[in-house]
Amino acid sequence: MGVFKDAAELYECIGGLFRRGAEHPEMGPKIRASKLIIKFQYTNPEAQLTIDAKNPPPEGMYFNVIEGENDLQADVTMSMEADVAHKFWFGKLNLVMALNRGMMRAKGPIAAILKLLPSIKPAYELYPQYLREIGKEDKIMG
Amino acid sequence: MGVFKDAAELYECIGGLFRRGAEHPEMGPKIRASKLIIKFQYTNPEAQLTIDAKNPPPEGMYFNVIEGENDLQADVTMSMEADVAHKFWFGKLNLVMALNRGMMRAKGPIAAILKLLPSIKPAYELYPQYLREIGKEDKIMG
Amino acid sequence: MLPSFVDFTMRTRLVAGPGLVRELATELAGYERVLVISDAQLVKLGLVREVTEPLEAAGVDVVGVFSDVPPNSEVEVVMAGAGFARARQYDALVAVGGGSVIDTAKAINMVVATGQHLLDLQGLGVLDEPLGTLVAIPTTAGTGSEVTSHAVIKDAGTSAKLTFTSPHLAPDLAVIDPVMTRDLPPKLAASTGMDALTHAVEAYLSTNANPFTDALALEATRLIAQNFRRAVRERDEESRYGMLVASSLAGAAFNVALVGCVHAMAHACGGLYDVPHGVANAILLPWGLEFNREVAAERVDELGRAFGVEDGRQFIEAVSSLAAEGGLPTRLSEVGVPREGLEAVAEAAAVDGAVFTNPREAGAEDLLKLLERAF
Amino acid sequence: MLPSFVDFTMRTRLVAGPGLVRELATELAGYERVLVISDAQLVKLGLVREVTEPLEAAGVDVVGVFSDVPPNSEVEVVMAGAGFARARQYDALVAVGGGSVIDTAKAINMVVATGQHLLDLQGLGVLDEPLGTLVAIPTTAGTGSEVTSHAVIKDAGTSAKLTFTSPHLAPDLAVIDPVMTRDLPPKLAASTGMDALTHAVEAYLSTNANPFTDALALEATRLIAQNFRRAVRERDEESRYGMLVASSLAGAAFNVALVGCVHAMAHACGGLYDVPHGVANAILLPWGLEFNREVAAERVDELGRAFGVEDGRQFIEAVSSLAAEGGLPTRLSEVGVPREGLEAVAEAAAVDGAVFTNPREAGAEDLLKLLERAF
Repeated sequence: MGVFKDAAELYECIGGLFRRGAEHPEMGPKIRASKLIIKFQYTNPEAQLTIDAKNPPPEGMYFNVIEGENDLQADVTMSMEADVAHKFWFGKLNLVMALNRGMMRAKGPIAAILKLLPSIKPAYELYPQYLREIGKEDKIMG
Repeated sequence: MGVFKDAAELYECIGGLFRRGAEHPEMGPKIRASKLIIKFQYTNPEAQLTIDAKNPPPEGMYFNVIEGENDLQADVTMSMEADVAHKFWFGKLNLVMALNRGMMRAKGPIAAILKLLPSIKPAYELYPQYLREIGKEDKIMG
Repeated sequence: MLPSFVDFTMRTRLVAGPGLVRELATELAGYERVLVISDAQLVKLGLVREVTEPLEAAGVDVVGVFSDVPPNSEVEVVMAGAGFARARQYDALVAVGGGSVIDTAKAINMVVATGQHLLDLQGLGVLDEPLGTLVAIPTTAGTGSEVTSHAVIKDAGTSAKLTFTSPHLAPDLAVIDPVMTRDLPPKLAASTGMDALTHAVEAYLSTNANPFTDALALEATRLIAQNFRRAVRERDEESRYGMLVASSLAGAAFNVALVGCVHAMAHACGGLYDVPHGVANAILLPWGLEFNREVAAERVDELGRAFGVEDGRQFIEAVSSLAAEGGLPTRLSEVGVPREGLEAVAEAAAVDGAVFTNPREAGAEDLLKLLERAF
Repeated sequence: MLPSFVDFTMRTRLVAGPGLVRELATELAGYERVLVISDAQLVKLGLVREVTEPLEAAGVDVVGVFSDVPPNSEVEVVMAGAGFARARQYDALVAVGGGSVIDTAKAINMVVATGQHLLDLQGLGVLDEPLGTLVAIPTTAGTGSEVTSHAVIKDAGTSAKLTFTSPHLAPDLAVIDPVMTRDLPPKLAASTGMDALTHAVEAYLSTNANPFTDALALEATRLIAQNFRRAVRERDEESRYGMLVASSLAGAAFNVALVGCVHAMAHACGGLYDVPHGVANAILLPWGLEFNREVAAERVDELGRAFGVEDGRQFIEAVSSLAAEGGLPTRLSEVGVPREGLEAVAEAAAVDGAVFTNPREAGAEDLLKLLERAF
């Protein structure tokens, strides 16, 4: 079936990547500077991650990463299948094409998201590296 | 507004053309041979003409031309604005294009209608000629 | 010079790519229960499974596979398929097959939505409302039916080919994937490929042509020149992909521009002597081109340039040799049309709908001459 | 080589022909009450009447004309238009105007159908359901908005250009009639024409291009080469018709293929220094072509051949002289962009959506170099 067996595994993998991103000396400040609240709605499994670069972040991080539902008012909401998200974080998915194909839906000012694209490039290397670290080699896409 | 002020005028013009066609030595036998009942539903004004080439025709005619509603079971029903019909009988309307554009709707085996197209060509000369005869020169399209 | 009336649309959303059928669930997001229309051969070859397995893996229910569609579908098959469909709950129809299967699915979709008998739905502009969702996955690269608003179904009783046309007949989604033509036998690849080329050529020469259909027809011609031979002989994925895309381009073109005298004659050969449609087109296309070149020399030249040759004359030769290299018969006498039957073929072709958009007026006598040359 | 993923649709039905607006009632059979969206200038020029009079003569009620759309439409205009629309009963919206008017009508259609504020409808794939019927009648030959699923509306508060994209935004019907551009001033004909050419060129070079969009983009390029000069100078019906059809072809192409770095820079010039979109495109197109030719030489050559010259180099020259002959400025310095502003333009362009489908990766530094050359 899908890449992640449940929401917990998705939070461990993609959520973990986001937390690494929040500590990352390059990506962190750039995302922080956007001051956006971005919600990611996943299906199969159902899950939700929020990047909050508006409110003060915890010590040692440039932004907040929140698992599950919350009452924050998102600037942009991205909805997609969890498998699509997984593929995206390997850099294997053209965001523009994915949006056009309806593989992802974006609610809110897309321009704001596209502006972040160049900043998050390091994540494409970080993700497989991180998966290896946490013993999830089986999820690494060739 | 439209070409015909009411159903009576449409019956006089297009109905009259059909009756001429029913007497025509070339068109008459060919339409007769089709054995079709073709209903024409007009709008603006609302009117209906039926060509019945199935039942025995009156003396001196190759087929029946019936004005108004009737209980005959049509093989093909053509629906169109009266103005479109008027244009068609001057040979100024490509039937295939008119059908594609939705200017005419045809219910029934279209092939049967298309088969008749070559046979009715004389009508395109007959129509303006007939309109002149009955004093309706003003309706002749240049 | 632009035509005084231009008309174009492509209602169907087309997606194409190697391996794309495996991602059908993504394209069908929101749909939960699909009913598949196909034929027995495709089930046997495992091609239906290529579509259904990934769907089921993604949690979409395949509520039934109607696989009784014959090579030239008939009214009764459509009504049986509609019965099969009505007995099941589904939110999308998925047609997996060649033109006959896709046309059958269109017809079933129409019968189910309207509640009417198929025979009462003949015509143009008969449908007022959109039908249910229809996905078409072609397994031949020829008919273009995956993007057209036409369906042809045979009336077994009268042997007549019934025509159904409505914008609402066009599939909502066409999924093009070369995996679906991996088992296509060379002769079928050749004859369906010649059908696609004939669509492109006749759409380009049609009196109904316009800049939209011209563009797509020329691009189809270009792709066919590049891929036909390899798709027939080597059957590699790339060339099969190219032929499928070409076939859809040609379909989108002739859906609006319509066709011409070659199709008129091919329909008649099919109706009277059961000559397969693609084979008849392959035999007749050079003769039709020769005939139409008299009034459309520049356009035939343009087709030639798109095909990669210098002019129209060379194009006609190239078309002839393409069919021959594809292992197809090149004479009507080889495919069961008797000489004494040519007149009847010409008569039938002269009143076929396709002849009305031919660039050169073609009466029964003209067509008889062409048929004699092609005999 | 075909792209590994191909995607195409043209939901809008396009009809085109000289005098066709007079037959709009035929195309709208079944509709009884239409609401028109336009601008004050078009009302004054009598172009709105060209549409409404024949409609009314045919018995269709024109229940209102909302003519408050400015050249670059804004959120508040859309909300006012939606209020105007809600207060009236209508079964189709008819947009008569350039890109701003058509985009406003798309946005009004969306606000009325969803009951939401426009600001809450930004995004991609936000709409689940079809909207009301929308007819677009362009009065410039440039934006292609009559066949696209995009709308751009300015947020006056933040000066941001908001983007709305959904298949449901595409007009149901586009009616192309050269009578509607009869009063187009030469400069506007030139700048909008260069916009159309830029759509065709960038769609053809886009990383998202495919055989469908390629075919339409090349045909648009061909028609622009044939009609641009005459449409600007002689303004005869035939050339204006050609430009309108070319603009729609290019629109259908870039609707799917999207655009590239020229548009990214033009958007930034428009946002920061109010440079009209077509003028910015005209100035920047040769430089963008030069930049992209490094990675797409064959494709630029192909554009040149479609344009009627020998290769890409000649094409770039031809594009430059076309803009100059159209009386357009050829330097950013002539249109109010200060040299010290180029860096900001480059920064904004580097994160504009359009840059992501440019064939050659274009960061802020690359773009700055191009902008300096175009200065």
